[in-house]
Amino acid sequence: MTELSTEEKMEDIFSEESVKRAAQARNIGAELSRLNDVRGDVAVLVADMGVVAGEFRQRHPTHFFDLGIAETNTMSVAAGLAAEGLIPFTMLMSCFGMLKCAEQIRTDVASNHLPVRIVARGTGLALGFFGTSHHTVEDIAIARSITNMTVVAPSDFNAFLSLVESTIDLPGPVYFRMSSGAEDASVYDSVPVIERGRFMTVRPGSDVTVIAIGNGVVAALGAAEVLAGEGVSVEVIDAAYLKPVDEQAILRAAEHTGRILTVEEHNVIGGLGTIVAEVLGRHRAPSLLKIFGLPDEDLAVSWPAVLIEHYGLTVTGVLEQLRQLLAEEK
Amino acid sequence: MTELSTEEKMEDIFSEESVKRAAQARNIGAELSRLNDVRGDVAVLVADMGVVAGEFRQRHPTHFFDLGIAETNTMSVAAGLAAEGLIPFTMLMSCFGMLKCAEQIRTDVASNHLPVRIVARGTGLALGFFGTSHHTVEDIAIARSITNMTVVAPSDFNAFLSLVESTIDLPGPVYFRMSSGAEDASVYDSVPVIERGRFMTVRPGSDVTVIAIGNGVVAALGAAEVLAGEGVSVEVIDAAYLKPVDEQAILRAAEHTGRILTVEEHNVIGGLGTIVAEVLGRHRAPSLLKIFGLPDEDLAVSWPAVLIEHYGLTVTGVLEQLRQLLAEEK
Amino acid sequence: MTNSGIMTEATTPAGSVLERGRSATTAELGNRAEWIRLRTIDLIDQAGGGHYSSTFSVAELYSVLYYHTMRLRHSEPKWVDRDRFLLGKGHAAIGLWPIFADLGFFPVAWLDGYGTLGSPLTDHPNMRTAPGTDFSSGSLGHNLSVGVGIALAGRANERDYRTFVLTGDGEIQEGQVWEAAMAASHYGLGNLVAIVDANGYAGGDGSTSVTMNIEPIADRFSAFGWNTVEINGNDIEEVVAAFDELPSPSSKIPTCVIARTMKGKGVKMMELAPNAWHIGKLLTGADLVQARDEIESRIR
Amino acid sequence: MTNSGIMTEATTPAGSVLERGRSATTAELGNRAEWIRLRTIDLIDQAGGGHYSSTFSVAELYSVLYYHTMRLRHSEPKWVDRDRFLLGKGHAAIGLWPIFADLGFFPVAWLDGYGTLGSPLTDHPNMRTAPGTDFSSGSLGHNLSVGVGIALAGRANERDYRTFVLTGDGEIQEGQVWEAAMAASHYGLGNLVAIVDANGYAGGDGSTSVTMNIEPIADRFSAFGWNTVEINGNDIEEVVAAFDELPSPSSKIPTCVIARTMKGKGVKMMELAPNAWHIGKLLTGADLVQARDEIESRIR
Ligand SMILES: Cc1ncc(C[n+]2csc(CCOP(=O)(O)OP(=O)(O)O)c2C)c(N)n1
Ligand SMILES: Cc1ncc(C[n+]2csc(CCOP(=O)(O)OP(=O)(O)O)c2C)c(N)n1
Ligand SMILES: [Mg+2]
Ligand SMILES: [Mg+2]
Repeated sequence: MTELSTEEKMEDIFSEESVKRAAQARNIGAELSRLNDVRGDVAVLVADMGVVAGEFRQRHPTHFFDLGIAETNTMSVAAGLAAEGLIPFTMLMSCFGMLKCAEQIRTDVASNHLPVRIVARGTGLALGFFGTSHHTVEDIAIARSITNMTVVAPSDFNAFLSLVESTIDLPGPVYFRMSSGAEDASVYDSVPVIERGRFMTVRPGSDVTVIAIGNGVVAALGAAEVLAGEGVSVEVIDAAYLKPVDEQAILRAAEHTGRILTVEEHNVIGGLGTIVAEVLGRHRAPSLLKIFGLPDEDLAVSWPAVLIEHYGLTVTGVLEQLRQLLAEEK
Repeated sequence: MTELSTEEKMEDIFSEESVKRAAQARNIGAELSRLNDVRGDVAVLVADMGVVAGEFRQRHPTHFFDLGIAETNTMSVAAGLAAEGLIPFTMLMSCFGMLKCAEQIRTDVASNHLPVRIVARGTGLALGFFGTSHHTVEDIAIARSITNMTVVAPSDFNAFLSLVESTIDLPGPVYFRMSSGAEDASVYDSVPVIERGRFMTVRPGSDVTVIAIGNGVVAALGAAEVLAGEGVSVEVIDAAYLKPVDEQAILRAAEHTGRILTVEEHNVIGGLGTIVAEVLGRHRAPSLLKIFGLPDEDLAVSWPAVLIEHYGLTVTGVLEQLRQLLAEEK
Repeated sequence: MTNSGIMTEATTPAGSVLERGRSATTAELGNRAEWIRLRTIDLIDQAGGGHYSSTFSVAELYSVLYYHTMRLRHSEPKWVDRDRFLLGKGHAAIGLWPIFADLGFFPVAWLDGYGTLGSPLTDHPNMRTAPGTDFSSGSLGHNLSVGVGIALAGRANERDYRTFVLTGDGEIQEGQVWEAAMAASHYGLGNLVAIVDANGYAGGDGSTSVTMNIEPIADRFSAFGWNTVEINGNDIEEVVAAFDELPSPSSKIPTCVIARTMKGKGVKMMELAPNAWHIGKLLTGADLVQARDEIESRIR
Repeated sequence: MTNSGIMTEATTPAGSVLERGRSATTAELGNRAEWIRLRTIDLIDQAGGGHYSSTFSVAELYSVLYYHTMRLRHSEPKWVDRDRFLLGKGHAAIGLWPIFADLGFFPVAWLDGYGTLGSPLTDHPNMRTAPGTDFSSGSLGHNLSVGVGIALAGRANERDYRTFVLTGDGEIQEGQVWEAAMAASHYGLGNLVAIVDANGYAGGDGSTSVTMNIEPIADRFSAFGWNTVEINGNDIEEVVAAFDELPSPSSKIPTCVIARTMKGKGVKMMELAPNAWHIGKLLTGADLVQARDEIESRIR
């Protein structure tokens, strides 16, 4: 394992580094500020730690609400704001978002088709230094089981921008599953067009398909590059939409390469792997399938980068999974 | 649709009828009382509406706790009791169980491997008269995504007894997904032996397999009987264990009949259908598969019996699904 | 039944503004409360189930709010300047449906479908199907939070509507209520009014002092930064006075009206066994006649 | 570093009972508190991150609880009659690890692994891995509920242990805390003690009076049926007195100790900017030296 410097370790979402990044142009608060300049109906809610809202706080104080360490209230307050015509973005630590507020989200927000946006920062292992309580590895399972919910997983900031803007007028709620990379990785050079319910093919290929979300997309692209050097052609798909899901893209991959690897920072039960397996199963579309994510067991606790290495959600890790999958007999 | 009498309509879990049933021997409170007579370490917790605990309240007052209308507290209090060596059974209205307390269940109970038993009464549409807030159609999705959780779905009271007793010494938590039938349907003549992680074949058959939970098992048995009269042999499987799940049974059905119908009172996303599809997909086990459950859309509100008919989770409804499945080409 | 003897908005022209504090006699408002009880009995009978005792405790509150206190516009349930009303204890919605029909929020004929599949009017209120419902409820403890959101939106949108949230007294056992209470005073929401229906019982078979104590309610809200007023919530005059004296919506402290009521008020057998009548029992035969007689005898 | 000048249990024979209210001088307990601060700095430095200011505000509380107030048994962290301690504000667990090692709950050498993958000692405490941890935490607001369960179990199992739960003052913004508070007084849990670390700040960059007001804390707990005591939580003598005067565990009213503290107490630069030091900053270079010097200078 690579030895990390203190600075690298500290690059979690609360670090000074991150706050500095947040002071720059390309950050969520700035984007939402711009959006509200144009629309006037955007609100931002936080549950303590208002710094995550960046400049929105200062620029739009009448539309910014810190509800303190009270996540369920925050979600229901957002529902009330939405009922009055606002588009509230709740910016929560992901571990206290979907899991802690599942009922408020279902009952107050989703059942009423209200346009609350849930921006869940630090999903997967990104807050893993703090302890098991801070892992967020069940949220996709919950979110997709809730009727009327749109579930998206931006793999970089450009994808996030695209998804915020393309869903802004959607009458129902949207769950943004933010990996740490959603704020600083680089998958798209510019803001892509992501159609509702569509995956994005970020690298064409013909021997094997990786369907990934979040940080997994970058890892997959790296692995694909390595394998390209060995003459293996890897297709990489960014599963930006988890609900509605792109069934056609999955079936196409099954048909096209017949070897699918899914990569996600979520429990292997209930997330992207489950979705892909389910689509294959429902459509009698036999394909080799390897589900790679976090094991359904007590997860380790450490700095995010250490955990990502530990669980192999890296270029090397994905590469190894791909080699295994390529070695399997069709 | 059958016209229901007022008495029939009122047979929900709060009705006088139900309270009367609860006063009889074969009810949860009485069973837990008996269990505590023997063990002394059983506790029962409710969040208001203590009547559901039946005679346990009177017989074991030092081990009975009403925490008022405060479900999250109830769950964490149970965790505290469990940490001190008790086996707490939380008896909650299902809609305020897994969904409302997901975080407390994951963080306080499951991550700590504590033996809390969550008896979720009135899952699916059973409380549907009260409104959309009272439907419980996401709970399996949530429960199975939580590490260390055992998830069972008793199809009748004998199955419930079997599952309570066989899991009583399990160190981790158990989620009992109680359909209304779990308290009064009749699938097993006596208390069956249900091994951990095993489905139960309740009717052998060779043309088509129904894998069902809860009330779906009774409906499937009825439909199988009708089809038997037409010379069609229907296998009926009671998916009593949802986690760990009986992969072998699913793969066997795929191989054996190659036509599988799943029946559940849960969103078609994330529940039994998802589990079965996922297993087939993961194992490249192509089988015809029809997932029958509650549509992923705003659900209707009415008396449970009316809703069950409306959504076809009846003998007639399952029969129709089976006929469609039988008509499909392999 | 007819509405004779009971004031009604049924003949008010659609679109008229029903002003705050509009005139209504105590007798008229009292009759209206009894009418709510009678219509509740009718609708429960029709549907085959519902919460009598929880609705009876708030009949006077409903009457005063909708026929005297709140600013509304006839037939325009979504009028942007209306005062908002959220029913935290949504299981008492059945008493609102006849009122909403009377106020022209939907056709009276809709009441005939109550209890049937597809009816827009349900046991707990659904804002998407039942016009006049300012927010859905069903899970106790959410609506004060939602009310905070609606009141905050009032401030952000510079509108002077009031937001009323009626909670049960069992409902305030939910911690989310206290998160909301904390936020309301923190944000200075003088445009928010919580009404606690303090009928002394939740769903358990003992009073809340036995199942989970909630007293002293006034001290709890006041420690959380609220003005509190304690009244007999089944006394029209006290209810009218309490709402007439509410501070201006532009003021900075939210108000909690603790309405001491009887669960099952107005029907002796229910007053005596409020929780046997919480859910699961139906008035039939002689009991039904007796209950209706008792209520009708009070109409002046 | 060594423990010179600081009382220690390291030489106490394993299995000895450490009685409630055992003798310790103010100086000894004060030194212990400073030692906790120093060891916290060491461990954060070692791991590369952690919550200084949240730990510093409770150093005196930790010292008094573990070296004077609580009944414990050396080297037997699971002794059934021990007083329980739950750290609701689990992000201050780093200050407990040196104490637990000193009490023989695990080998001192375990501290060397703090911050590395697989270490049983983590930023928030995990009861399954770190002996001495009576319950895990991480999600603010849960532990008072868990403490209610543990206290109820004490009653059911007829044991006279006390259960202490230390919460943050931001933590009590969570509604679940109030559900637990309500239940504790309802069930007459005189064996339960809540300690609120009232350091005036949560994780936001303003004080809680700006981000989400929680005052008056004492009135809130007292309206929820608790005894309350308000002390300077960084003053050893006041802390000792408050805990010495706790009512008997068999009494019927839970006690809330509101400990007024400074977030970052003991290191000036943190006292002045408590929230810049909540998470995300590391002491390095001259700052590190300065901080250690300040703390060491107070050891008597
Ligand atoms: C979160 C939640 N838990 C439980 C219930 C079930 N329930 C419906 S009514 C009721 C009792 C409510 O008591 P209270 O708030 O005092 O209202 P009342 O009927 O006395 O007016 C309960 C527990 C619910 N609707 N929501
Ligand atoms: C439920 C929950 N929400 C948010 C957080 C993130 N968080 C960690 S510490 C903290 C601030 C805590 O403030 P306080 O309780 O006053 O403790 P202090 O650090 O001041 O001692 C927050 C919001 C959390 N751990 N749990
Ligand atoms: Mg009540
Ligand atoms: Mg604090």
